[in-house]
Amino acid sequence: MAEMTYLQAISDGLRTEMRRDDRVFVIGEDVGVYGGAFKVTLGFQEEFGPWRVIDAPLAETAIMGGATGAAIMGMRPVAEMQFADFVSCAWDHLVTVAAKQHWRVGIPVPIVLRLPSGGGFSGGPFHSQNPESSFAHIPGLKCVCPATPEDAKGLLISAIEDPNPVLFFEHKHLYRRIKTEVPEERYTTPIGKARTHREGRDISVITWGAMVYTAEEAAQQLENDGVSVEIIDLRTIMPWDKAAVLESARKTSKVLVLHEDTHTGGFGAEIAATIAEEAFEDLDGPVRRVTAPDTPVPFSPPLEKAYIPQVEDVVKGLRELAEY
Amino acid sequence: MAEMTYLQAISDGLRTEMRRDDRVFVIGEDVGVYGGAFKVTLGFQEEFGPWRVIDAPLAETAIMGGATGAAIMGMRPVAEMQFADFVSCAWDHLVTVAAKQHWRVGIPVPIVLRLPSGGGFSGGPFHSQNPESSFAHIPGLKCVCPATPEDAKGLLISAIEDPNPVLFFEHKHLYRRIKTEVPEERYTTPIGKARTHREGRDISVITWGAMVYTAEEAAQQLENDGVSVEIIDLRTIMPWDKAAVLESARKTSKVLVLHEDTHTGGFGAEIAATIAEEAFEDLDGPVRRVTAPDTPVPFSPPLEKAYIPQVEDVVKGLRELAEY
Amino acid sequence: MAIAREAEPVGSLSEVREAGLDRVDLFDIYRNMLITRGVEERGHILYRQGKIPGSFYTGRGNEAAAVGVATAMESQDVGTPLHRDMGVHITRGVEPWKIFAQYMGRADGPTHGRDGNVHMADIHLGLIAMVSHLPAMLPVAVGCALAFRIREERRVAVGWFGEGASARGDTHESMTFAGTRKLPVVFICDNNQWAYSTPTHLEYATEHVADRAQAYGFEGVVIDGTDVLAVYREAKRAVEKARSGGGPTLLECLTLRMEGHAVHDDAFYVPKVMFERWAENDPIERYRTWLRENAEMTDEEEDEISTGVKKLLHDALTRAEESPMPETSTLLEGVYATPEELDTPHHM
Amino acid sequence: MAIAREAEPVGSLSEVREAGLDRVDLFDIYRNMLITRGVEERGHILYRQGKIPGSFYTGRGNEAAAVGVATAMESQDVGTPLHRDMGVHITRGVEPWKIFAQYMGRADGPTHGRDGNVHMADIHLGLIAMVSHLPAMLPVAVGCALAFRIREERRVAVGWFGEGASARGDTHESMTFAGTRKLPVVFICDNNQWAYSTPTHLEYATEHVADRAQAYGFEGVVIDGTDVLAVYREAKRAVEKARSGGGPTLLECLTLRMEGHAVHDDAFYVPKVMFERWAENDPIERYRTWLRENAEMTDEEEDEISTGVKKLLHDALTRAEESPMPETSTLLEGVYATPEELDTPHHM
Ligand SMILES: Cc1ncc(C[n+]2csc(CCOP(=O)(O)OP(=O)(O)O)c2C)c(N)n1
Ligand SMILES: Cc1ncc(C[n+]2csc(CCOP(=O)(O)OP(=O)(O)O)c2C)c(N)n1
Ligand SMILES: [Mg+2]
Ligand SMILES: [Mg+2]
Repeated sequence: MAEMTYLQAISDGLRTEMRRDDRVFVIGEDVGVYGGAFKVTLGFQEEFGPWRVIDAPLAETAIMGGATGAAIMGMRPVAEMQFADFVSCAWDHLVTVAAKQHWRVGIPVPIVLRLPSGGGFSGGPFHSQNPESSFAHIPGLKCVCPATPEDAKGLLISAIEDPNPVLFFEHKHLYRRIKTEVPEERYTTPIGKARTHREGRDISVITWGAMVYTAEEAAQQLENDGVSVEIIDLRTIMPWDKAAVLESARKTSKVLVLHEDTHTGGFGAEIAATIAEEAFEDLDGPVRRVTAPDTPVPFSPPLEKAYIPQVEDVVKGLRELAEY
Repeated sequence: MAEMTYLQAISDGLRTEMRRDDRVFVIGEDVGVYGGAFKVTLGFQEEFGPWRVIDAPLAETAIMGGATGAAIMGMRPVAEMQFADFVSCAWDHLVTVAAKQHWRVGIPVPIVLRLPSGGGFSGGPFHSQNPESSFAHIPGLKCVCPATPEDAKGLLISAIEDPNPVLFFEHKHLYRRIKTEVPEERYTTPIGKARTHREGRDISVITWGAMVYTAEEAAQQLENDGVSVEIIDLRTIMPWDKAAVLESARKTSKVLVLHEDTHTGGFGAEIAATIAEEAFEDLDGPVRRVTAPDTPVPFSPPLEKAYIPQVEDVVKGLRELAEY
Repeated sequence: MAIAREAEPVGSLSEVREAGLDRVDLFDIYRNMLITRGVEERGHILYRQGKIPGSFYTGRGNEAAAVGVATAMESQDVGTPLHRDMGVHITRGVEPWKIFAQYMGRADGPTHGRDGNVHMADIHLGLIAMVSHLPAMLPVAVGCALAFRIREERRVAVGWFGEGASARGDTHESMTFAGTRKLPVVFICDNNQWAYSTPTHLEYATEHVADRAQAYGFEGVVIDGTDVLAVYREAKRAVEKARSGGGPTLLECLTLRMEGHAVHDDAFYVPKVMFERWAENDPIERYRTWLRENAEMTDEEEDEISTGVKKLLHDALTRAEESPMPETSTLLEGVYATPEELDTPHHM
Repeated sequence: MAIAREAEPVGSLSEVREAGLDRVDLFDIYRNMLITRGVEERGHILYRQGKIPGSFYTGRGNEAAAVGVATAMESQDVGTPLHRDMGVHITRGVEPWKIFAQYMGRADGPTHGRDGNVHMADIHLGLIAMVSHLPAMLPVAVGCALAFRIREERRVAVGWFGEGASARGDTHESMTFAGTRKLPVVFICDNNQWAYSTPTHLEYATEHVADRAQAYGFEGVVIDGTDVLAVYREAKRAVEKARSGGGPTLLECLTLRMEGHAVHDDAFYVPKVMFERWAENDPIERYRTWLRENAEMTDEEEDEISTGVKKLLHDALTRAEESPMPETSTLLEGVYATPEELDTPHHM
């Protein structure tokens, strides 16, 4: 084991795979000499050379289409968007080509797309978004949203191994803030399996990414009120671990779904709708959603704080549910 | 009143606005000489000239970006995607520029985007999609999905009047199949107001677009069983008429949400989650969703039939709810 | 003002021999062109018989361009042909009965009824299936070339696009990336002068699409797309240049789309004289005449080929019609690939 | 091989007079360049003081290019300037205190704290706010030009893009559409030789970005972007050509980005000599010398301008710091526009 930040764990997972499998290569803007905007690939070009750590032109469709073509030819590309927000420029490629190629003609497209996402540092409307819900709706794509360094490494390796397009949402606000023990050796964390972040009896919180930590703080406050909160860290939202969520919902009978993306049509709606349908008879209260409001992400700190779900917001939601 | 097909009603609405307001112009691929792939603008270029009915290059971002720029300069562009599926090529422009410009800097972007969508005629994976859910999740965009000729005309005029980007999803399978009386004069149908397509007491179906007709047939079958089905045609899904939906849900206590788009993360999830949360105490059964499965749209007729929700599927869902 | 090089027509047999084609090759090219047209002609009949669901697209007039380019590719090369490029599939060896099955949405088509028309391809023959969105396969072709460059393989990727689709951003990003990295890719513009009903001057403002190659740092060549041997010669040059590290080339094959955009379109917007003029340049007839005049193709040889093609297509139709419709139970399969699939020779 | 025209430097005062600038104009240009740099220098200080949240981007080295182009625009013209183009906002008349308020996320910034940096613009001054996604505003600029063309107004739209962003599809679609329709738009490439850490040869494979103009059917011109008068002269020509129906022009202003990509970036990847060489070409110093040598700018005049600028910026800072943070209650407002807003003079 070694202490690693969330960011270091991602680098470590990527480096591990690149050393193990020379089909793995990295492509993106400024990933080479510069090591990427967040320095995830710092030193990679020295180690692996310019044709395995490729500085791409400012052209997201060329990057993703290039990754797909290379993948079909047997490579294992790991593409980086400089910020998750810019994946909008490769939307067509991902939903039209990459997502549908296997179902249509049986060709696997084993690509990984690393997406530095999320807010919390005044990145403004175009450097803070959480676009996972948009992609989770597209059959053929997988979406991974790790919250811990250990999961980040293990899920990245799983994503590279996976024979499908995997969007790997890494939360920028966790990059350097979260540091824990991470196994030094290679390991995989299964895509599609949730993790019980905290066991509880009275209310379940279903969440992922940076919101796991917000939920944790809220749960601690509720503990003081004598309310025991369970936190399910989904880890991957497509496929999502319906079984684990329903199990927790049936156990506690009350559920709060929490995410940093906006409310309407966010992936929380899918989770809430599914729980409300499939655990209908087990619920002692309505499934609540705590999310960002339906606006772009604001830049100025007080606005951003009002936008991103805060511990108080979750506490409030949990108290309401507890009293229901 | 005049008998008009759904398609004629759209043409009529558009022509009405172009005659009334010379800021309105049409831009898209083959909309001029050819009159558009579905002939919605047939004869328009003769009447309005080549600079108000503009044959654009095969370049969806140029079309939509061009519409936005022209709108900011005071025009009222109505852009056409040849098929709704191709809007994926303008995704970035719509979600990044058009959706956020007003909230960020107070500039309205009054554009309308006509999107021939939906399946039912072996169009295959790229000529049959219903991408409304993807856009309904983006704050700043409006999404309209008329089911009747009357609503198609009235909502199109409302969309053109609206100071925001409005995505106008017109269902191709209704174009020539549905023909009803439509007022010949100009009128508007409010964006954001649902229509009670059929009154009922026992179960509510919430739906839109071509599925309204599927629901109607299913409701007729249920009537024979003595079950009275109410059908709410949402008409617009962003903003969606939560009040009307909740009212119907509270009245019948049982709800089925029906759409032609795929299941996971479809807009039905938002509706179901909202009903389950806000009408929790009024429900006598779980909110059921009947949707397409999570696959691309298949080409071959038996597969397509298995994909698109059929009357039998709705009947089955309704019977289960009735017996719940 | 044209910037691209304008390719000379091919004249003599000796010239062709130099370009690497023997008499058998020349006849194969002829056969492939006949099969290509034959498949599409029979497609029209099937469509009129109500056996093809949805719409129906063909590439009449583009047989020489498609077959010419595909003939210049080696078996280890790969490509992303489009809806006018049936000749590429035929030349690479796809069996016509599978194409008919695809047209009719049957279980034995390459997509098992999931997709239609020419939205198919056999990866084992080095072809990757197109999507409708044009030209979304160009970046994929460039990605194939990227893999070859990374692995230092002597392989080439060929990416097709229409002159209409040249207006889209994907074309630009693909050529920019390929040009800056000198990737082993050849871009083929099927310039059939119409994008649905839109004429070329509304799609690009240069004389030729190939004039744009210079903007990406490589050569552009305009070729008479009805001259299969000229197409072959230029494609061969470009493919071998790419193979030997010389980077991309843009070849523009000029033809006329000899039918409507799809079967429902009567092409009223295309001037009649245009059809008449180009009908005189029918690529198959032109090549047949050349073979008679330059390669001494005899009546018997010609007859053998055309009889063979007719029989092939007849048998193919019969076999395709025997293919069942897909089972609806298969609909949900294969949205995601399984790990085992990566171990199959799909991935080359 | 360069294809674009390479613009001559501007020499004498008479030449400048011909281009339409009198002595007051010349001093205004100088003042605008000083304000531009001053705003960004003070921005750096604010950033170090912890008063600017998030990141911070400036356009040091680009003052001449931005001010030169903006000076060539008429008041009825419009544009979509980018993150290196502060000089455009200044020249069009935005008040510096609002920019500081924007930097600091205050309620009185043009976006009221909703967006940061130069993600702002005053539509009343004919400017449309940029988004981060590059170059997503180019199609919008083309759309403005389209409106002018439809209404037959003698107005011009100016769209900016970086040499890095030239690789994206939006650049291509914009130029294709504008070129085929001869729309009244001028494309300005801020070529500062780096796209973040990426050098130009990985973004395009021609000598100049302007070499690409030909591929879209219009002229490309490369200009020394440190020569404000040359930029002005070429921009004026291009703007007036567009205004009189001559269609688009692509002007490439060659500079060096004199700082890191943003404040966090020390630009270790830029060769030191490159900075040294371009520091000798500082656009402001270059123009000051020209004014002294050619326009007889006196010590007093120079002093008056620089003192005025200092005071302006000092007052602006004070006023901006007095601006409150936005009320959180405002967050939900304005996601959608109301019909009344369309009746305001926003829409021009
Ligand atoms: C991105 C995109 N937009 C629109 C269409 C609809 N469409 C299908 S073919 C076509 C014209 C294509 O013209 P061209 O590229 O010249 O190819 P051709 O069909 O003439 O071979 C159009 C507009 C499409 N397939 N893809
Ligand atoms: C579509 C898109 N992808 C990535 C980025 C991230 N990014 C911000 S600036 C930049 C470099 C831009 O280079 P250039 O166009 O030359 O402009 P410059 O910053 O040098 O003025 C990058 C990659 C972006 N803003 N937009
Ligand atoms: Mg064409
Ligand atoms: Mg730059």
